Amino acid sequence: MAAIHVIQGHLKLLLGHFQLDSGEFELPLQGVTVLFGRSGSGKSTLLRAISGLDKQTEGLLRVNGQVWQNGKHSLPTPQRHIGFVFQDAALFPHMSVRQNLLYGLKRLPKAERKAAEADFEGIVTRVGIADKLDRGVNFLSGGERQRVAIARALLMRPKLLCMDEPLSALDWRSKSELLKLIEDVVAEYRIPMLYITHAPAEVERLADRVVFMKDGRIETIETLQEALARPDSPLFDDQGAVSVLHGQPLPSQEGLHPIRLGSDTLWLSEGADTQREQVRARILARDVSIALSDPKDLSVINHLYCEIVELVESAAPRLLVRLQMQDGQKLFAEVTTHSARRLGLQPGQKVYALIKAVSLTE
Amino acid sequence: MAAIHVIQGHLKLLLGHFQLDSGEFELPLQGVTVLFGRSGSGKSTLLRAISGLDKQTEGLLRVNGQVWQNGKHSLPTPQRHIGFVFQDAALFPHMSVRQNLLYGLKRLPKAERKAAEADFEGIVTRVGIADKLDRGVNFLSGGERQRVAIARALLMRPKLLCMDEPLSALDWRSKSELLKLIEDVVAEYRIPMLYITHAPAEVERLADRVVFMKDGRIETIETLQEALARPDSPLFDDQGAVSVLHGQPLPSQEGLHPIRLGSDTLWLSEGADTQREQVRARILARDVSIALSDPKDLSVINHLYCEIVELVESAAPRLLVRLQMQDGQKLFAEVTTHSARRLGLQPGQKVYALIKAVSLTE
Amino acid sequence: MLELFGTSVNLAPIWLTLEVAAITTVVLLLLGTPLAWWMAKMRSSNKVVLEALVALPLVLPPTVLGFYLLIIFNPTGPVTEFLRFFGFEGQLTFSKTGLVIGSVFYSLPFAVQPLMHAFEAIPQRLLDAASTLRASFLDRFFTIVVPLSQRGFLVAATLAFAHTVGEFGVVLMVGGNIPGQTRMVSIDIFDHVESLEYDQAHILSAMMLIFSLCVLMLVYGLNRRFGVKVG
Amino acid sequence: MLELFGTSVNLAPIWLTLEVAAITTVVLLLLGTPLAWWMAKMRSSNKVVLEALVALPLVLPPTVLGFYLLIIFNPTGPVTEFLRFFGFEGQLTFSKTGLVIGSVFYSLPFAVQPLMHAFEAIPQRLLDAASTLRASFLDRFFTIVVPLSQRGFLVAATLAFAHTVGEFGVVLMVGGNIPGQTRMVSIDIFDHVESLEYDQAHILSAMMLIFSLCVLMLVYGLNRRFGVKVG
Amino acid sequence: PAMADTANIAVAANFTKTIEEIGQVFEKQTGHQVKFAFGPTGKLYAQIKNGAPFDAFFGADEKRPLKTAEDGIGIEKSYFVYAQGQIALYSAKYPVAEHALEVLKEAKFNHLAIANPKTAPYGERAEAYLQKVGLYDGVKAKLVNGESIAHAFQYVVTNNAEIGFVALSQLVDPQSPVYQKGQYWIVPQSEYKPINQGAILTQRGANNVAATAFMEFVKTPKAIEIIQRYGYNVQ
Ligand SMILES: Nc1ncnc2c1ncn2[C@@H]1O[C@H](COP(=O)(O)OP(=O)(O)OP(=O)(O)O)[C@@H](O)[C@H]1O
Ligand SMILES: Nc1ncnc2c1ncn2[C@@H]1O[C@H](COP(=O)(O)OP(=O)(O)OP(=O)(O)O)[C@@H](O)[C@H]1O
Ligand SMILES: [Mg+2]
Ligand SMILES: [Mg+2]
Repeated sequence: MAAIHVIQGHLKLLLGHFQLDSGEFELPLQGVTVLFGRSGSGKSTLLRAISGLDKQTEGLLRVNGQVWQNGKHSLPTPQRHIGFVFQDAALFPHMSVRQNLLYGLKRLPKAERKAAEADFEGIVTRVGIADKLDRGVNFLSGGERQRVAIARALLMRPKLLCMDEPLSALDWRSKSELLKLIEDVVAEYRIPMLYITHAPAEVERLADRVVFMKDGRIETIETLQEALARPDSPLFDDQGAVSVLHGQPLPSQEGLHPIRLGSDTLWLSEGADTQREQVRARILARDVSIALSDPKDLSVINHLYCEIVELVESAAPRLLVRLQMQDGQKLFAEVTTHSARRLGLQPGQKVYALIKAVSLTE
Repeated sequence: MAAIHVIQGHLKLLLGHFQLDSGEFELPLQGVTVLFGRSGSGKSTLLRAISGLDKQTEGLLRVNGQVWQNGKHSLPTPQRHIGFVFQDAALFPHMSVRQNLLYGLKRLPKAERKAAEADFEGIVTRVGIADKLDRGVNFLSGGERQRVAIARALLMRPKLLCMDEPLSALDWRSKSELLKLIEDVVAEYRIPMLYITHAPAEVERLADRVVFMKDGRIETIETLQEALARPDSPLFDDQGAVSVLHGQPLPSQEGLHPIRLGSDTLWLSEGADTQREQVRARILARDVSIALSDPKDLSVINHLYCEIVELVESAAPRLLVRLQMQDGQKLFAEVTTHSARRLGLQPGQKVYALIKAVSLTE
Repeated sequence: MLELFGTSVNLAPIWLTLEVAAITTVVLLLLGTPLAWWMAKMRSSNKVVLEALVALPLVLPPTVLGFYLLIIFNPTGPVTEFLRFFGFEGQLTFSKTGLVIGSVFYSLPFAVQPLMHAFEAIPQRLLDAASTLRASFLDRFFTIVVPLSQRGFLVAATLAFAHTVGEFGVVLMVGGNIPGQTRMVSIDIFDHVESLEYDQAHILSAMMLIFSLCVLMLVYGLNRRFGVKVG
Repeated sequence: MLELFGTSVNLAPIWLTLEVAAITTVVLLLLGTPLAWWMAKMRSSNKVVLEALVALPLVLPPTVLGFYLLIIFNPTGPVTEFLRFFGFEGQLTFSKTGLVIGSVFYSLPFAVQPLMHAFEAIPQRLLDAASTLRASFLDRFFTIVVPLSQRGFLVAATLAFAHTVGEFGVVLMVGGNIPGQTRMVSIDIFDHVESLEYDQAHILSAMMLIFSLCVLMLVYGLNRRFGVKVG
Repeated sequence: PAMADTANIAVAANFTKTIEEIGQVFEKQTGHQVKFAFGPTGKLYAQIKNGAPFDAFFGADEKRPLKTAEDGIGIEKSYFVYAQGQIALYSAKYPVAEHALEVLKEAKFNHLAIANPKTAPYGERAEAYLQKVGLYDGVKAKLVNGESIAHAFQYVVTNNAEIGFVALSQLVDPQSPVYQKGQYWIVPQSEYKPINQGAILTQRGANNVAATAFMEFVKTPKAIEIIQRYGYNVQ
């Protein structure tokens, strides 16, 4: 009576002085699950254990009803039908791009191979490496290498896609291009994904749920909304509090790209993909200002009518203001204690949240 | 009649397929000079040529009146009295931190050594590695390694300090700590510095002047103000236009840290060092909004009265508005064309620039 | 027979030497590869013992090694008996088989050490990546490990070959210097010296030297040029 | 003389062997270090030729090498004349000097190759950093290169030592087998075999084997443990 | 001959050329084939003892061929002495032809080469001779030991030793590098125990027609003439 469409288990692995002991866990085999935690907390080790790449793994692992690990007995990696994208791409240096891509294909059973070969053109074009197929992989930039790695994994039509910090070695431009690519790929191919990253921005953009790890254990598993709801979330360590708003993209007007949030409209200067049903807008709390009345002669275009839910002490002299929008979504604003006092902010008060169009990122 | 307090010369170096040919250049031997340019433009090569680390260098180089390079003849690096901080610290792996620090000291002439030894405590404490002196360098974090490398270079009391991307291998937290450290060190020890970085934030924070490099040539040498004045500056490729305002720090009030800009005051939430005469505030254009009247009931605390100098077309649907503050300093604001039309913005108009305290960084 | 500078040189030992060296090299690569892989992946302290054992033929004077091989391989000895059991006929010593076995022992460290170092240098991630691309162990070995270790194989093969060509003690002891069967160049040179035919000795030595120099230069040249960088 | 299992073993050749091997190792390190450094820094295609030349002693049968050394070292020959010029007296052959020179030739590749690889692996930045800290070339060499190449030195020293201990042909040819002066263990074992004193041969061989195994294990063990990671 | 056969014969290295010449004549006369394997006698013995496929063994002394008989490999009754080596004192520098003993007595040379007395009969006889005439202690410090008589000869030829006890056969060979160069003095056979070189047939060779024929052939006048020409005595 093994549950399907879930990964469940309890994995242990001793590496030198480091002990991974995940504890019992269960994850839906659907959408994007991000592993998040400090360096050395065992994220990579857990992902390798799940992939069967470490022979010393022990414990139990069931994926989609199939036993992958039982005590010391483990299903060999080639039979797990997973895809894996490593931080540094791990392309085979003695092969061309095409040979790298075909390496896995050739090892598929015949029926699957046919289907995969039919996908080849599509995926290669989608990932943007169609014109680089015959290059040696040593002549690719870091971003191109990762594209090839992603295509190589996708071509295998894996049942689970694992990515270990696929973007961390890249410069910001390649990073943002590839993030978009991964997002699209997730939406298009609907492959469940386990994704490791240090960057909260990537979590907020991709994650459906977050697995927080610490000292080799899984601390909690939360949905993205839960993870973003608590002001002390580890996701906020870097750039401060962040809100992620879900909305429906609308056709663009006057060069701006509106998205619908219940009865409100949020104007983005960067285009969201209108094909999609839902998009996410990521808003840094420090980019949100609060006005008591609706200001008229201001260049800021997004004025959202909200109610103050709570004032949370943050690092002085700053306060975190939790706002509730008309459609019920939560929004953080960061203001100085000075301003809060001056404006007399308090829970229950109705205010306008001002967000510059340009400070939105999707 | 060689000029003192300048670096002047014309360096050439052929490395495989890459040709460095700096062209004639002259740089004041004072403050921080940043080398900026795309990857592969020859920044590191030029710095190595200036340091005498590449034996095949040719051309002419005079530093502070002394000839460092004349044709193929070059002054050996150990006699140039420079300090060099490499991207990966380049600590000697077989020595403890203390041994690394003393390596150079032991090789100084007696008189200088005495003085340097007297500095030891001070520098080590300043750099924050006093409690790690007896560790092996392999047991340091990336940030700590760079601290040691910086201390090692400072202890030599170099006449010129060269840094090749000293922060690029670090995570954001170590980065910001070390940037502060370098800034302080520059102010305290007044050592002229050549600094390579890819990050505009570092340029804006540290640079007195910028050497823009391209394809092995020096394209232009500009002061930071000049480099930031043109809307198409290469420094803006990453996060869009940026303004750097110079001001005098004032004592903090109500947890906020004001700095004086002529008759205006800018409120920062992060503390600037009040010991310093002058500090820089770095403001992203997209964090600046424009209001026609001075809004009262708004959490934004900085309302600066400005005149619109110019409207610059940027990537649609955005406009770059160049503002002049009352003390004459320039400030960029980024607004949507939609907002600009709605507010009827045009050159000569008096407006208020709104800047959230929290969006300032120093 | 070849006439060179008015001296006739018997080429048979040269061909035999090349043949034995070639076979030895092949055998060494076949045996050395799994051994080197196993050693490269070993973590325990046994590795040290194994490394020392593999290096041992370096220390033993070849004649001593030859003497013991002679005793071990003797037709009524345990090794031969053991092989008999599997249907082996004939004799290990005084035959090409014996020469090859002796040379394999003698040149073992020269093949195993470079291979082991090459294997140790292959990044685990590449093998992991191949695993997730459904390549089995042998599949990974032949499609990833072997191509990426080609430098190691090249060095191992050259050293093994060169060392076998230059071998003397073991060959003389185990082989028995039988013309056309076990008389290799090194012994032939020695014989010429013994029987005062210095001219032949000089010519043979020069031929060996030049040939070896060419082979070595070729290998080191290739090594520099087409070494695939892993990274 | 030592009584072992009722057989008396003359220890003099053992001491001599250790002495010659030790001196040879020292000389090889002294000569091999600059040569290896020079080769490590070489860019041109001459490097290939040099690498091949250094590897050549591998290919030559030691007895052949020994024979040519006899010709070259003879008291009226050019090498001795050359050394005379520098005040050298006496004779190269039949002396420890000759043994050492012969062994140095023979074991050259074993010292130079590991050193060269160790030197090639030292990151240029570390030397650059030392330069900016006012260290001159020799200073950098002894304070950075040498400590970071200790593995290379260890391997070079062991291989050179082991190979000299196991050497036979060159020593036999050049040494003159003078008891107490040039009779090394390998020759001693050989003589015992020749004169049918197999017991002594077995005992000596066993001693050599065990000793060598211990030395090798020690070295490979150290190698794993205190190898400084460069990075 | 009705049945031509091939024999493998192990021969002491010093006898290489002599036996090759005898072999050629033998092959021409009988149609049999003989293949020779050369090497130091001790090594050949070790090989034979460990099953080397030799039909006959021509040693450089008597001891080791006889020992094969003791081991049950050699056939004792086939044993015979096929040659006697002669010792000569050779030098390119000193007048040994006329004044051999004076040269040895003065001992002005740096090195006197002999074969290893422990392993080579030539060396042993040379040493015994020196002791007998009372010169051993005077030259003891200058002795260098070649591993074989050929090796001792190389020392002399390459000038590393100015003087040495070598085999007469090495001097009278027209191909010898010192042929008609320098001076030599043949140590009178009466002064030392004969260097008998013994040959023996092995069990394996007993049924080999070529081997038995060759053993006989070596005793014929034609063979003896060749052996003597190369500087050996025949009883
Ligand atoms: N093969 C190994 N042998 C011994 N210890 C190991 C090994 N691999 C990893 N470790 C240790 O396990 C711990 C967890 O490593 P892991 O790579 O899983 O962390 P991580 O969360 O992925 O960190 P990062 O964010 O830096 O990638 C670290 O302390 C690391 O030193
Ligand atoms: N030793 C060398 N031999 C051959 N080419 C070299 C060598 N060192 C550098 N180059 C080449 O010189 C060019 C400039 O390199 P350099 O390191 O100076 O660039 P950079 O501006 O510092 O780039 P980055 O920002 O990536 O550090 C590059 O194309 C590089 O490939
Ligand atoms: Mg990791
Ligand atoms: Mg660079």
